[in-house]
Amino acid sequence: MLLQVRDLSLSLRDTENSWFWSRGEHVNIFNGINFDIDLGQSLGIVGESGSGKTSLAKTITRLYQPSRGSLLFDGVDISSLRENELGSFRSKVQFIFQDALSALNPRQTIAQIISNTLMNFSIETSKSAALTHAGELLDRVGLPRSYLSRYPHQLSGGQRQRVGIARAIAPKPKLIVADEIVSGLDVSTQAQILALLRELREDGSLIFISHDLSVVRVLCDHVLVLREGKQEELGKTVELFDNPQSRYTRDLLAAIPLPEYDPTWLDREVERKTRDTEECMKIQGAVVFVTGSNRGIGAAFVQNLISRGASKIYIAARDTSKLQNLVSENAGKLVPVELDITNDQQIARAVAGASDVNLLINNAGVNGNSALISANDLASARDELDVNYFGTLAMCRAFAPVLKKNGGGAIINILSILSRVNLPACGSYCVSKSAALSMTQGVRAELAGQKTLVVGVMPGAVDTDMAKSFEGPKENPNDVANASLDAVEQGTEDVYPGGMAQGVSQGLAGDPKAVEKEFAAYLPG
Amino acid sequence: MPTTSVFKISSFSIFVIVLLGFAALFAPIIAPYDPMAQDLKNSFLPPFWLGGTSEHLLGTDSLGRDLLSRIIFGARAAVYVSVIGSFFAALIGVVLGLLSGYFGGALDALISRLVDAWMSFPSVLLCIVLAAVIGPGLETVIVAIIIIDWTRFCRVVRSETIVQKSSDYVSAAIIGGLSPLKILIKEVFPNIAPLLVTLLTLEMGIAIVVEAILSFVGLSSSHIPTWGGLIQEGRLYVNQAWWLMGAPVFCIVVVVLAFNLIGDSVRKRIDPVLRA
Amino acid sequence: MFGRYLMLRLLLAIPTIFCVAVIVFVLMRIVPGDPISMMIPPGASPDDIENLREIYGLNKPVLDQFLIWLNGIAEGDLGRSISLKLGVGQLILNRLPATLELVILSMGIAIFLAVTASVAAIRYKDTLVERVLDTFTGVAQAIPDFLWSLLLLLFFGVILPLFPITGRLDPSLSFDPITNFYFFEAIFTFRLDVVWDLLAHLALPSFALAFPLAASLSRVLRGSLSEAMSQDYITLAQVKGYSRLEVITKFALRNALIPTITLSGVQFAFLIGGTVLVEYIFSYPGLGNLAISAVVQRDLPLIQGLILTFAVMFVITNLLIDLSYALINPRLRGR
Amino acid sequence: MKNILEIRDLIVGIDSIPPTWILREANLSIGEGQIVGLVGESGAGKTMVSRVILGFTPEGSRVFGGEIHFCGSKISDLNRDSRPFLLGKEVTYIPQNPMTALNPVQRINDQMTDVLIRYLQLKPRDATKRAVSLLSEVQIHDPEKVLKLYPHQLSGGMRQRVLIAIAFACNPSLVIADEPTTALDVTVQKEILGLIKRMQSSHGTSMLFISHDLGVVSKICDVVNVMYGGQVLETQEADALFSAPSHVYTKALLSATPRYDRPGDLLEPVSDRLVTEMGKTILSWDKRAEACFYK
Repeated sequence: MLLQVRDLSLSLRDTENSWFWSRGEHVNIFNGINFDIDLGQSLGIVGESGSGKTSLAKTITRLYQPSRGSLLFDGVDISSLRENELGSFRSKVQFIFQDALSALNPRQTIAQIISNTLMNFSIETSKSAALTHAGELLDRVGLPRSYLSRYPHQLSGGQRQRVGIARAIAPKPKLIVADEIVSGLDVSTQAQILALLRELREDGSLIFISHDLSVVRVLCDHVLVLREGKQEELGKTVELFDNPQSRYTRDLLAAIPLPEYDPTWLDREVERKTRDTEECMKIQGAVVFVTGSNRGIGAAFVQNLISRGASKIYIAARDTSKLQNLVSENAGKLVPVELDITNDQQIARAVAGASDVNLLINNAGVNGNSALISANDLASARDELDVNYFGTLAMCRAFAPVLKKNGGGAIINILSILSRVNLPACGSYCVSKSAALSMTQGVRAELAGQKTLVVGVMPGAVDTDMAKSFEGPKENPNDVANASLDAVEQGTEDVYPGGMAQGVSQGLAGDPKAVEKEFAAYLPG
Repeated sequence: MPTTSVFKISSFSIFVIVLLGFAALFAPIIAPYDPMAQDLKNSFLPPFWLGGTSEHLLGTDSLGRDLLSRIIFGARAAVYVSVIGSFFAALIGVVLGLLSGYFGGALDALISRLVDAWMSFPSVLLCIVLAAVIGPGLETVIVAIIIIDWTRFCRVVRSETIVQKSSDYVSAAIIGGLSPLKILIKEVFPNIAPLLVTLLTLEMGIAIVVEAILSFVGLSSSHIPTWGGLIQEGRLYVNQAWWLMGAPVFCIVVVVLAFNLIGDSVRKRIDPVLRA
Repeated sequence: MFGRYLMLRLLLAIPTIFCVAVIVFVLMRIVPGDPISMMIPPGASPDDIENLREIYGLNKPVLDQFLIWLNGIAEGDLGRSISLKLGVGQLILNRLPATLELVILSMGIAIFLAVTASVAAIRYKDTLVERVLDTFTGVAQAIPDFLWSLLLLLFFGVILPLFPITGRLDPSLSFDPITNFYFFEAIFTFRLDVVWDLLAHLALPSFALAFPLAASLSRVLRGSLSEAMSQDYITLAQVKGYSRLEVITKFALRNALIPTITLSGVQFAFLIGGTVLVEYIFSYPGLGNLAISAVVQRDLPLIQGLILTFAVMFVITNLLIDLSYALINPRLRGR
Repeated sequence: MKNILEIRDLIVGIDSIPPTWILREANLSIGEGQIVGLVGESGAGKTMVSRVILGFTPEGSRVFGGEIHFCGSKISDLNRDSRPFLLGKEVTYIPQNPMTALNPVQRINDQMTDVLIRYLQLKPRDATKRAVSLLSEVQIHDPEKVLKLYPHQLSGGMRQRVLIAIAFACNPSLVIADEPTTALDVTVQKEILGLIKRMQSSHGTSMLFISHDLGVVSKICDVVNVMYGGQVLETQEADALFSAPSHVYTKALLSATPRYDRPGDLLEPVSDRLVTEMGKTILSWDKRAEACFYK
């Protein structure tokens, strides 16, 4: 793998609102970006203005230092290296700038600009050799050699961009990051530059930043869609364009006017939009039933639901005594329910007393942290299957008619990323979650007819009591709850909150065997 | 920015500055009289076109000293002060401005606070107080110019460095593997240089005025003739012999204008971007 | 937000003034010459000198002297002038109104000249008018107020004796003001002859101060005006059917003033520094004139007091400029 | 159908020796109630057409030949004081960049009502009332509040809505929109395009829609003109133009435009041969023109 990006985040100080004593608050530019890029691949990063795409490009090339996450280039984490330690990285990764005029030093000729780069990286040692080499580079980007003696301001926009490309390919980099490099150009010039890039792409990897999905389609084999600093969707170009998973990507595509006559296009959006907003439920005003709400992710759900304005929340737990404080603080909004989801009578009672629910959150679960063969007995395995699979299924079965009556609504099943790959250290837990994942898919299909959205949430390790013994990066339960509720509002079916989950999911999409091998290393004990 | 000034011809200013340099270098040779030699019988002679004699082209002062010779020797003091003063003020200001603007951080905070404190006070008064503290003399004037005017360079160079630093070509140089010091010297500095040349020529003019101001209030050397000193003497007799003040004022005005014009045209000539 | 901003500016001004006070105090103590030696008659005994030192507190350690001085300031006592044998506070208060009148008039002239010149130059772009204005601005900016004073004095005071070249008011006029704000008082008491004479005395120094300021203001204002004129909202105003002059004055000017104030705010404050020399040249009885004689006489308490006054004026001017900036810029006002 | 505006063989150039030609015998007509598109790459002369109509031509430019008719009356020179219509009332303009097109120091109310007061002689209070209804027409919620705001407090899409409201304020007979959505994100662009179309049809206004984006033009225009080198190469109804372009240049442009529904290898850059050929045609026109106007 040439470049692995994990949970990459950047926040900068808001200098505009800074005061004498405070240097401005941190503003999130982007958050939790995950992708891989192999040698020879090209990735398009697409987003609207303010999505943080240029900042992401500058962080990948380490013009900015990320505030969180890792950047593995050729297996070395370069995210926190200092400028003087970046030496070999600098020659392997090159950047092409959006504004070609400002990226070329106005006081240097094209020859100086290109040969400076060649000499810095010791590709050429003598000036005359560098000059000849610069001439060859101009040939490659389709500029006459006579342009060597010109200054940047004497060239046209397209020609400047070609010089930028020549400079970028000069050290024969493994990765080129191109930031909106065709956005200011005319269609015909743009097509020429794109053709040039397609040709050069074969020599190395390319990350191509653009606001224009059409341009990305021309160049890239993978696409990452960014929205307000968050990774909205990542996939192979063909699949993403033919069958976009996220609603936002669908919106973006639908908003692009193709050059063909289509008198209904302008009105179409309005129709679709209103239908969509009807389709997706709002948390505000929703009546929610949360299991396992006394701690961990469940407690985070309750807090988030309150702050998002849910009108009524049934908070269920095996032991409701600890919930009294919370209930009295939010009088009238919270209804405590004593519930063990393995107990059918309690479930029946709960459903009878909660006929207004339109969002069910199946959060309750257990983890015995035991292996499959080396465990003493099958108690843990049975218990986990009982709660995590049968209990959750029972809840879905019980509440499905209620949801139908209330207009469809949604179910959130809290699974785990371990539902998709087995971690031997807690092998039986993974089995139960895997069953629950399969169950989620089946329930989703069965309930599609009554317009119930079934969301499967697959986080990595979450910072709760359950994962106390796990040492390693953990997600904040709040983030998990937030991502899940976002998914309900946006109509997303599968949620991978956090860097670890996204990384695993992506790994599984690329090479499932490798992921399995990686997890197999974590044996019990 | 207005660029259509009627004074486009820089040959005027070059002539003035060459003349000034010539007068300063060869003052003892070209001056018709000893500037300190008194001739009380021939005091207050008017210039030749106002009825004076051709022996004293610009007339004589209250002690009968030849005004032309005094002005030629005054040019010497002016050039001495302005060249040395501006050079060191520029040196200090540019180095601090470049470092402060490019590296930022604590160094920048320190330097820019210092500049702010310096600028938050009327420079003329500070100059006068400073000169009074050090005691009269040409060297005093030079020191005063350096201490007051380094901020002028520092401030401009710092803000220009910050502008240049944020442009993409500096990022491109980082990507191109250049070390920060090399970027500062090879990429950023050449882009600031034209501005610097302009600042430096302007500063020469300013230094000459500062010298005049200090000698006008009696804080420069009283042993050799200076233009400011001549103005001060002239001010006393302005109602009897206005040319005593008029001649040195004329000289300073012409020189200051010349430096201004040359600053402008040098900038336009050096800058390949402006030339296009 | 805006109130907080103002408070902050005021608070920040205090350490600036304090710093200036410290610097001045320390500077004046390292003077090689002894101020006392200038005050004593020839042949005075060492006891007499010691006596005087005692009176002016010059025999105490520097830190003590500084604390005494600070304490005095807090009580409104700036000490006693050595050369004039009067209270420093009294001296400054007597002279301050004259300087303020000069400063306000000069700033007014400068703003008027700058706005008129810039609007005219933009209105008559690419004509002879613009080029003539260019030349004037260039010359006015190149020549500092010190030289303008001398030039104006020579041409309009001596060669063409149109204006008086010394003083503030002709002593032959019988005018017995209650305050030292002669100009304002004369206006309120309808002494038009006095107003006229005051204006005649003020004319040369105030124009000398105003010219360079007007030129640098007008350079910046013209730059930002012509930039504003190329903005899309100006095109829109033109397409709405407004005439060129209307577009400049109604749409471009206010926008152009915002960068102008930021870029040239400090120039206004510099004008205060300029009064020192201009007053000295025209023997105008203001603070600047007093300052130079204090420096020449090595009158420590007076210099300290004056510098402090100048620093305060400087800070207040800056504050007023910030205020006007905030008033004119909706982005700041909206907060 | 009656034409609101007709441009016949218009030749405009910068008056130097030899002249720099900007429009080379350009022809254009805008029918009543139509949206007429003008597409071309930079330097094609699109903006010059709008400027000639509005009377904002660059310094030194001159009409060398051709005619412009507005509602039957001839516009003979470039001076905007001699337009046969009231600028800002009968002919209005939607600018390209909404972020900079509103005066930053004036409230929205003042910027909207000034034309109403000036041209419809409304009292300020009535003008504000009319502004409120205009803002709700462009789908701005809470128009009373928006009127009290300054431009920097509005998003780009909101500002463009305000500008559209200003353009339609006095029921103009012709609106010139110069790349009105180029500076916007695609999703906002779609909303704004829909809005322009609705405003145009409900006010029965004619419109000249200038853009470099073939996609945008295909969606909003009734008739499309393709420009290159100061000439209108092709004029067709939108459906005909995009299904069967007749000029080689139009075809080349269409196949050089990247499309998200087509794989990348289908993209064809404009061939060098076509570029040289078109250059030659322009050069020979210039020679003829020089011979004609500078003999």
